[in-house]
Parts: sequence; C-alpha cells; structure tokens
Amino acid sequence: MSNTPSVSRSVAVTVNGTTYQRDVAARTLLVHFLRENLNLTGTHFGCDTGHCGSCTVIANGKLIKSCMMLAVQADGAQIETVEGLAEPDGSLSPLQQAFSDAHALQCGFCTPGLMLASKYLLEHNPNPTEEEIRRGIKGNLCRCTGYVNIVRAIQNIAADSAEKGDLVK
Amino acid sequence: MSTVFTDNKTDTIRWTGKSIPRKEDDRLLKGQGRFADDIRRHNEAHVYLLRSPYGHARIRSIDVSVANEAPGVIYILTGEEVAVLQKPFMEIAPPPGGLMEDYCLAVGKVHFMGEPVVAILAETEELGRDAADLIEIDYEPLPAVVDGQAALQAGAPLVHEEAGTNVVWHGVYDWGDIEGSIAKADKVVKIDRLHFHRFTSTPIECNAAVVEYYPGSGEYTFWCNNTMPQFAAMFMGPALGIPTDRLHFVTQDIGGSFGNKITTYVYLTICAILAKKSGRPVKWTEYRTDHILGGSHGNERTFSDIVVPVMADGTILGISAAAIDDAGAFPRYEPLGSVIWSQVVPNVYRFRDVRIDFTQVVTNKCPVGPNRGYSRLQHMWMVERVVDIVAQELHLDPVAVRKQNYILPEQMPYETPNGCVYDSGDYPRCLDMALELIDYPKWRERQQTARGTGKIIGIGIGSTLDSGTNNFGQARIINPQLPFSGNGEVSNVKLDLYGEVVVTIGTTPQGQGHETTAAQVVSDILGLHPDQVRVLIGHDNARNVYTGFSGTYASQFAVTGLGAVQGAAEKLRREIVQLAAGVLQADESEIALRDGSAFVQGQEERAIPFIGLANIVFANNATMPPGLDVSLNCTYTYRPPFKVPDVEKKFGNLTLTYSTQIHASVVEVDEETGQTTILDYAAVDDSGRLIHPQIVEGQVHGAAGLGIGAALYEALEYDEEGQLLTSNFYGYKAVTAIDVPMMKTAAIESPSPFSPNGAKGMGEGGGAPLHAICSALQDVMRQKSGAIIKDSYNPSERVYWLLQNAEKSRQGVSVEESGHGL
Amino acid sequence: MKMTESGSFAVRSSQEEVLALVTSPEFMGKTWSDSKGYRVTGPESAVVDMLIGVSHIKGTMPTTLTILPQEDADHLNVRVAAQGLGSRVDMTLAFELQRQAEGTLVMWSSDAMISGVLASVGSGLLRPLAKRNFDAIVAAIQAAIEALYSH
Amino acid sequence: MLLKEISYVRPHSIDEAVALLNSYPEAGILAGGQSLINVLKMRIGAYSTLVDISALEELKQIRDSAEFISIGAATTYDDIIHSPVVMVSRPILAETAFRIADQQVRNRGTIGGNCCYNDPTCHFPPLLTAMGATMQVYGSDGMREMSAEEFFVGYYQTALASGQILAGIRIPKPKRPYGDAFVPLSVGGTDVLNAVTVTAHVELDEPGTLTAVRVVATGVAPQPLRMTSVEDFVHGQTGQFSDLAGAVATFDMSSLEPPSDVHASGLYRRRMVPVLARRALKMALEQVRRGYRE
Repeated sequence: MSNTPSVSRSVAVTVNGTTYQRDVAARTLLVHFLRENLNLTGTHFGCDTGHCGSCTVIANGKLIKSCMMLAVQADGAQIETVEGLAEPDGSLSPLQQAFSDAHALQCGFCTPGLMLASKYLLEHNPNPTEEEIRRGIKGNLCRCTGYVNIVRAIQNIAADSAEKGDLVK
Repeated sequence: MSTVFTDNKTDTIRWTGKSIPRKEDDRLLKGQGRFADDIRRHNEAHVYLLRSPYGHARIRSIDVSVANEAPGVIYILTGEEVAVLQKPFMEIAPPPGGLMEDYCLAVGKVHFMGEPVVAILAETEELGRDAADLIEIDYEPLPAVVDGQAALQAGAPLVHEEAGTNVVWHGVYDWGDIEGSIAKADKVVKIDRLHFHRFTSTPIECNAAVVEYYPGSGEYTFWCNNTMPQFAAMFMGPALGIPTDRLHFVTQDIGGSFGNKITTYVYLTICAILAKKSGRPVKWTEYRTDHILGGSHGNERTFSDIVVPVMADGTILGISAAAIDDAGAFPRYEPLGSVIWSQVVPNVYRFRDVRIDFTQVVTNKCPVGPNRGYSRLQHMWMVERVVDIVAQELHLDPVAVRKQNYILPEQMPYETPNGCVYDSGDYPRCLDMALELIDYPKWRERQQTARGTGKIIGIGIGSTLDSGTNNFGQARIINPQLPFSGNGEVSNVKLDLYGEVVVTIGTTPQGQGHETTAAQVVSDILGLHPDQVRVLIGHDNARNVYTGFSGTYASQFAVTGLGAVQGAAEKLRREIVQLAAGVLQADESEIALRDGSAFVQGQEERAIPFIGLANIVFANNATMPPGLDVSLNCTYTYRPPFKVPDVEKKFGNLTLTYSTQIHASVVEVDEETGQTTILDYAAVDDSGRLIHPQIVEGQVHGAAGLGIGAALYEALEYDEEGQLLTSNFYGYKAVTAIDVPMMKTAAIESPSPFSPNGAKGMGEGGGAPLHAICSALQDVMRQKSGAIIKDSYNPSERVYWLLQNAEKSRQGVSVEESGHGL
Repeated sequence: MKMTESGSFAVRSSQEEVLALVTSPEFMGKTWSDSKGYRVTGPESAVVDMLIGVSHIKGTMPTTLTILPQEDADHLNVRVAAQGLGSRVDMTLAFELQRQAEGTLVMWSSDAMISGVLASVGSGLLRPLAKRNFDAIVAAIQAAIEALYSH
Repeated sequence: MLLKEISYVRPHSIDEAVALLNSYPEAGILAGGQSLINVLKMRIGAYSTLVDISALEELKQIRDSAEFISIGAATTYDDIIHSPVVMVSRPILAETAFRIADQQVRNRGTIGGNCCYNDPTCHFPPLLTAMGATMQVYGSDGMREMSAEEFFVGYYQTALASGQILAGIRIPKPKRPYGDAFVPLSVGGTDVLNAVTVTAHVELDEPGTLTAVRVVATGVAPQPLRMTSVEDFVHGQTGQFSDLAGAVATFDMSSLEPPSDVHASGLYRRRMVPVLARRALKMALEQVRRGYRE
C-alpha cells in the first residue's frame, strides 16, 4: 500500500454526532477546521502556544486542545464541542446550569473550554477535592473570574450529583 | 443579599439588588456568543501584519516585489503609502508629546518590537502569512531606550526625533504645604525609588475585526471588539480625512478587555485602508503573541525621591515624590494617565500635603493603554508601600498606622486636597471585616510558631479605592485646549410595535452583565419580569444610542449606564401612564403597571396591555386620545453633575463615586527558594448600593485574580535592546487556577449620595492584591532581614535575593529626625 | 539580545596571507560553517544560506557578509546580517592581525544582536547555542587558513 | 498559529515510519505534538513532512517484566499516570508525569516527545537519567539501545541521528528497597516552568548500606547533570544517613554555568541546586527507610 505524504487530505470527522467529510490542508489546526470549515465558532482560541485552553474539545474521549492537533489527525475521530453540551431540547445541561448559577462566567470567552474541562474532570472524578478541581482546569486560563466561581460551580455540581447518586451527564 | 425587595410605593417586585440569572449566560454557555472573530462576510479577505523584530531601527527599504507575486496576495500596504493616505493620529498631549507622529504602520522607522511594518491582504490568513516570509526589509538597528528614567537622560536615543525629547508631558502637582509638614514632622521617611512594573490584563479574546467599506455612502463598518468606539472614531475620522459619522462600529460579545481593547484604532485604521483599497471585506485576527507584542500594556511607573513627613504616632502628613511614567512608544491614550492617578491622591488616607512631580516619557516598548485600575493603582500602590515602610521603619503596627490615617466615615463626603469628593465609605470597618475574614489573630500566632521552620508567614493589607465615573474635564489639566469635560451615557427604552420592551445603550460590556442589570432596572420601573425586557447589547452607532463617552471602562456603568437606563425607563413609564390614563379614562395617579399591562389600581379589569398601547401609537394612531404627544420611544442622557476643574491649580472633582476595596493577604515564603504561597486571602468591598450582588462579587474576584497574577507571576520584561522576552503565554505566565486562592469576600453598602441609584462604579479593583501581597512580603522581611519591597513584581527569585541581600534593598531608605521636637 | 565573544588563534600564515583570505568574500562565504550554500554578491560581499538551530528548531537564515573598508592593514571588520525564522541577527566581526615570529596571531571579537522570535523565545538558551555556532565558524576560518598554508 | 505548508503522513508501523523518515528530506516525527506543533506555529520548525506516529499501537504499550518496565515512546503522560504497572513498580513516573502542564497536554503529550524535545525544563530527561533508564532507538538498521545519559546530549539535543526514531524506554525495577524523588523549582506558579530540578534515586542493599545513588540536576547544564561527588558521598552510607548538607557540599556549585533567561538568572539557578538536592535526597532517603517501594 502506498502511503505518501501529502499537503492535503480528505477527512471524516464526527462532531457532536454529525459526520463531516472535508478536504483539509495538512497545516490546518483542528481549531481552525472547527471554526472555519464547520462554522462551529463556539470553540475559541486565545493564544498561539497551547496555554489558554479556550480551544479545548474532547476528541475520542480525551480532553485536548484543538490548537495543538492537526485537523488531518482528527480523521475518523469523534469530537465533542461546546455546541454539543446542551440537552436535546436546547435547555442547559446540569453542568451549564451550574456555571450559570454560580456566576462562573463573565465574558464567556474561555467558558466553552472550561466547561469541557470540567465535564472531563467530573466524568473521571465525580467527587473532586478543591485541589483536584484546580488541577483539572489548570490548562484553561480565565482572566475574568479569578477562577473562584468556576471552582464553586464544579464543587456544586459534584455535591449535587453526590446527593442524587448519579454521575454527571 | 438575595432577598426580593418589594417597593411600597408601587407594590411591584424589586429586581434590583437581587442576583437574578444572567441574561447573557444561555448563549455563552452554548457556544452561541458572537465574538468579533466569529463574524464572517461573503468574499472576505484576510489581513496579516508583518511586525518589527527590533525595538528601534530605521527602515532603509522594504522590498515587496516577490511577495506581491505570491499566491493569494491581494494588496500589500507599507508605511510609505500610509504616510500619504493617513494623517498622523491626533495627539491628546500638547507639545512636546503632541508633536509625536503616530501612523497605523511604521513610517521611516520602527519604534517598538511588534510594531506593524507591512500589512498583507490575502485570500486566506495562511497565504498572507506565507507572503510575509517573502518580504525583505532592510533595517538599520538603532540604540533603544527601555527605561523611563534613562529616557530622560541627556543623549538618550530619541523615540520620536520630531518631538526633540522623550518627554510626553510634565507637570508638578502641588497641594497643601508639603514643606510646612516636613518642617513640623517628628520624623521624615525617605525612599529613593519604588518601581511599579509593566504587566497587562491580556483578555483571553485577542483583538479582531471585520471591516467593510461601502463606496456608495463612503461608510466603513467595523465589526470589532473595541471597547470605546467613539474614542476610536475621534482618532480615525481625522486620520482618514472623513467625517466620524462614516465610521460605523458594531460590537457584540467581547471576550474581556480590562481596558486593553480601547486603543485598537491603529489596527482598525489599517483594516479600513485595506478595505477601501481592495473593495473587499477584510478580516483581521490577532493572536496572542501579536497581542502581547503590539496590543496594549499597563503603565510602568517609577517613583523617586519619596519624602514622607510623619508624626511619632504614625500620622502621615503628606508625600512628596517624583513619578516617571513609561508610556511605551506612542502616547495612544496617554498622557491621560498623567492626571487620572490624581483621582485618588491620598488614597484612603487623611494626609493633606502632597507634591508629585510627574513626567511621562516614551520608550521603545509597546504603547500602554488603560489596564484594569488604570493609572490609579500605580499611585495607590506607592502610597500603600509608603504606609508599610513607615510602619516598619518606625516600628509601628501596620494595621494601627492604617487606622490612624484612614479618612473616617463621619468625614464623608470628604474633599481631598485636590478637590475630589469621596462620596461615602467606612474604611476602618472594611479593614476590620477583612482581618476577621482571615482570622488575623490566628495568623499572628502562626507567624510566631512558624519561626525556625524555614517558612516565614507574612500578613499584608491593601487598602484602595476604585474611582468610578470620570470627569473628562480632568483631561484639560493635561491639555487646556481639549474640548472635553464631564461624562455621560445615553439609553433608549421603547415599546416596539407589538409592545415588546427594548433597551439600547452605548456600552461595550465584556462580562459585566449589562444586559442583566439594565433589565433589572427597567423591570422595576415598568413592572416587568427581566425576561420581558430585551437589551440589545453592544455599541452600534447605526442602531443604538450613544454619546462621545460611550463604552465600558473606568468603572462607570452602574452609574452612567444604569443612570441613563433609569432615566429613559422613567420617561417611558410616564408616557405609558399618560397614554393608559387617556385610554382607560382614569387619572394618571391611578395607573399602575404590572406584567406588561397598565391598569387602574383597585380595578384591575380596567387594563390595557403594552401591545395595545403600542398599537395605538404605531399602527392605530387615529384612536390616540386627544392632546397626547407620546412616542413610547424614550431616550435619556445621564450626565453626572461635574464642573470643569481648575486647570491652574489642578483642582476639582474628577470622579463621581469611590468604591472601597480593602484586601488582606497571608503569604508563606520558603526561605531557601523565595517561593511565595498564598495561604489566605480576603477582599471586602463597598460599592454602594448593589444592583446585582453576584456580579459585583464576580468583579471583585476577577480584579483580585488579575492582581495576584501581576504581583507574583506576570511581567512584561524587555531586554536592553527592546526585545520583549515575555511575548506569549510561555514567557508571560498568566496565573492559573492553582495559584489563585479561594478568596473570602464580604461587602458593605454605603450608598453613594451622588449617583442616581446609590450605586458606585466598580470592577477595576484598584490593584488591591498588588498592594496586599507587597505588604505581606514586607511583613515577611520585617521578621527577617528588614529588606524593603521596592517593586510591585515579586517572583520567587526577587524574594530570594531580598532575603539574601537585604542591605542592598535598604539602600536609599532612611528615617531622619526632623529638627522640630528633638 | 546582545552577545559579545572574543578569542584568538595563531596561524602559521603571514599577516598578508591571512588578510588576503579574510578580505575575500569567496573565502568567507565558503568557510562559514553549517551552510546550505553561498554566493558572492560583490567585491566585498557574499550571501550565505546559514543553517541554524537544533532539534525541532531549525531553519535557513540568508546571511549577508559585508567586508567593511579597512582602516589599516592590521584591522578588519565584517558586517553580518541574517534574516529568517522571524528573527534577525546583526553582528560585527572584528579581526586584529598581529605579526608574530612565526605566522600571525588572529584576535577576533564579535558583537551580535539577536532580535525577534528567536531572542524572545530562546532567550537564555540561545546564548550557549549561538556561541557554539559561532565558535564553529571561527574554528572553520582557522582551519581553512591552516589548510591553505599546508598546501 | 499559521503553519507553513507541510506534508503529512500516517504510517501503519514503526518500520514504515522509519522508511518514510529516511525517504523524505526534512521529515520529522509527530507524536503528541504538544511541543512540535507550537514550534511549527512559530515557523521556526525544521520539518516539511510530518510522520505521525501518534496512532501506532506498537509504540503505546506499557509492558512489565521481571527486570524492567518498558514504555513505548508514543505513550501519553496520562496513560503513564493511569498505568497499574507504573503504579506498582515505579510510581515516581506517574507522580512526575502528573506535574506536566495540564490535563489536555497530558492526554496527548508523550514520554518519547518529552525526551526528544529535551528542553531543560522537561521532566523525563532527568528522571530517566536518575532511574538508569535505557533508550531504545530504532533506525533502518534495527534497534539500538543507549543509556539515558548517552541519549541526552545538550540543550534540545539528543543522540538520535537523522532517520532514527525513539521507540521505547526501559526502566529498571530495583530489587531492593529504594527511593525516588523528583524536586522541581517551578517559576511562574505551581508546576508552570521548571527552572531547576533535582532528581534523586537511592537503593538499600542487604548489609543496609546505600547504593545505586544517582542525583541529577537540570536547568544548570546543557544535559541532565549527574552530581557524582554527591552520589559518591552517599554511596556506602547506612540507611540512617542524614548529613544531607555535607553530601551536597561536596559538589562544586561554582563549576556550573547555568543559563540566565527571563525565567531565572543563572546565579539563582545555581543557588537552587543544593537546596533542591538536599530536598530530593531527603525524600528519597525517607522512602528507603520506610522500605517504601520495595
């Protein structure tokens, strides 16, 4: 089988359950692919060095920064972005509601990335300590909240799910 | 604080004062916000900016011939062409600062690393970037000046030869009788130098714009995230030689600004030129490195020759100092910072005799611009440093010295030495609350038990004011020719065709929840649920109302923005009542409003819904009760009661409201490494009457978070050649979730007697964490080496050297016995 | 970022021979180490496509060498200007040739300024790397002079 | 953020990866990309072809044997953190990996990438050096092994020749009580950037004396630096050894020429070495004394 390098490729990427078939340049970052090719502008970028975490998505079950992955690497992947978080009827998910209730967002720019980071954290650790929460969102910079209410939102939802005995959706 | 109040007069629910769910949240949580970079226009082209690698260099030549032929290149703009197409931007300063020429691209030479030199318009961002690699620029590097004090020295490289000096503005502020207080003081504390470092709030959303030019009307539309568009227009119109009404700004969701997005007019001008040249909508996306290199930095300020007359009991009589403010390469919002600090001359203290010799200079660094706490935090930091140094050197308790010197609640409203009026507040009570929140006695004990463990505990206080709602007349102290004074914001509240309540304002919210708080205010006045009020966000000068001061900056929305909303809603209420009274054939005094209907009190079946009223006015006006002149479309401009300051004496009321922020911090320093850990942190604020307590608390958290970052981790550091060594988030270590503690907050409410709603502007926070952490580190040094904290930035290494070489830090600090009383 | 370096080496060639070499753009272009190629662009100048970097960070920097007019027979300055990788290098390389009983003592010093991405990203680490690159260049010049002598 | 045009290929085997690497000039290996993609964004990257090994299962295995743990080079930090094998046999690997960057980076960044990048702030070069690890280098002539010390050559430099791939790392499993400690001095916040690190490893032999002592500093020299005089001083002491200051004093700190940069001055880095060395040794010795990690 000939397997030669190429400057562009055809990829099939499934985002929030919808499969998109696109030709994409090898140099295109996944974040640009989501925003420009798929018009999913809820995934943001706030830096150019992989530090801010605004471009965070979940790819094949793993929390990642979509500015440090090429779109061609996402061929065949299942991607989850902020646009897929709400309930099917359009209402806020418990996690989104917890963010709103705790005033865990101000300008809302870093929020999509932070919610995905929080979701991932809670899926892997439904009852995190404050330290674990802070470690869990360390890859997401927020300049508005001082992180206080974000940590609280995650604590609140963890406490809620512990009460209800169910895992975070 | 989340109780629902009931207004006795109208028997309607009071929404203000309550932390209702934010109207903004739903879309932001779903990724449906509309941020500047989310905007797309058909057939748009992309701008890539090639920036200077040098801090200071002459441009010998630029060769774009190869790049011009590169795939996808549409147009390449250089400074040479800009100098023809653009007049230099207006300067706020009189000469010499006013002589400095500022263009949107470097003309003739580059003045700072990151200055745009060539703008490439291409079919895609990547192709523009590719073409940039093909541009050859021949530079002649010049010696750079990167320090404010050095910029003043004879023979220093000139950033702007055309000005003949690096001085932007110089003035002496002299109030009271500093010589007299030095003569009568028991002691005089002298400090040779204090340095407030350069940092920036760096909102996570960088700048971005889509700009379109319509040849038919000569109008430019800017979909952008500039946070003071009419300020931008004031610079751009004359520069482009067009009336400012041809500049149509549209802002929607903005991903943070903290002041940093005010001065983007330079970039918007590049886009405007390219849009007109190419006939295409042009899109500019800034990335983090661009933003840190060429966005907007906070003012760096060096204080020297600080002289503090003090009585033996710790009463501070005054301060004399020289301040050198480093504005970077171009005074783009400056030299306003040279006067804005004087809103808080004595900070929270009673001393009356002050002399500050203030000089602002240009250097080969990124231009500064407003940055959360703008210009006041530098000054208040100096004052707080003075208080702690006085306490340490006179062997007094820093808490006691503060209380000894605080302006007292019974003195409110309090006129400061330069004529500012502190509206209300209770500083001692806020300090007590902050100390209680951290359990001050406990930490004083722990401090003792920690001795000898290699860890030193320090407790610090930062007392500050957040002055909100500028009197722009203060600009005349800088330049008497400037036609500014007062302030104002405008709002329109109307019933739409089908009775919907629609609110517009000229502000540019970036997380402060204007949609929510405006809806709260309107709901109270019109008897609605906030869900029934639609607030059109953003500044859109073709759609929304605005004034020359519109925008979101200077901690003013709660006063100016909500003041305007309140006025407009009250006007609309009067019209609704008039119309309903006419329709329902009742007396106006009998009409009440509830849930989108007007009704006769006590006879609720005599009612007409808003849709009915709107129908009469907009589509059925032959049925209008005779003699009525109502539009149901009401605009109100709120103007704070300001006067023009006395320019000669530099005296006048410069700010309407003063929020209080008293912070207490507990830090632990690892003696062997200098690493500082925050063990406890409390912030007490008094923002007058709270419209939405949760939003106010959120602002307190945010300001504290940024301040903690700046105090310990974040600095914009240049080398001697003007190379920015911290130009991305690898070098610029924006504070992460791990290093901001779970701060404790509390609030008191001292309503402002001057604002329309008792609220005070807030949100900037006055830099309290910088003061509080420096204060805590001073407390560490007091136990150990007696070193003096002279810099606002104290990373581990600096703390380490302070512990190692205390003597060096103590050089230039002395306590002199005054002749009197000895 | 500024970097200054200096050193000296002795060669068996005479001062005149050394001077003839180091004032030749052909020689300087050829000798400049780690290059992809060079071309002489004038009687005093050459452009060398320098390969720079380590590991992931690597690239070509077109580097212009200009031999500056000599003030006297003992001194020679070469201006070096390189551009690439979002960065610039501006350097003056000064040679002082001292006649010795047997051959010539070549004393050299360099004064370099690095600007742009490499300076702000590499900062401290760049220094040892740049020094290594530079030492290699000087060693190559020395070796080339020696090699010529032995022929 | 805007990369140069680049070619991309995803090989199906390590052999194919090596073949591709040797067939295309300026080809480089893309694994997790958590450093490389950032370098490419700045357009200071060397490669025009990327050979993506991130999906090669054969490079992602963590295998346990009597003598060694073998970790495939494309194993992510997160996989190391959650590996039962690592947790049982060399938990320091997981503890150290946990301090790298953040969850997102740990989900993609690989141990092989960390080693090949060999930035002086990287976590694994000193750790693997202190653990006496072996690097498995795969090229067109097959597999070759070298010690970690041989592998880490200088700032950003390794002994990998062009056309070679780091395939895996073998980490010995001590047969005696042992202790491991990785002590970083992070600047700019908690676990943000390691200006200096010291890693210590000690083992306790049958007669109760300390052996296999390795103390490694980074951030102060081009390669992970063995502090051999300290090692020699500690070697042969009893498990109760406590003269940490004495041990560390044997090392001539003035011989170090650490780099100065915006993160930390050379002098500060140098001063931190003895501090961190004492702390690392203390932690490692406490573990040994508790029979920990036996």
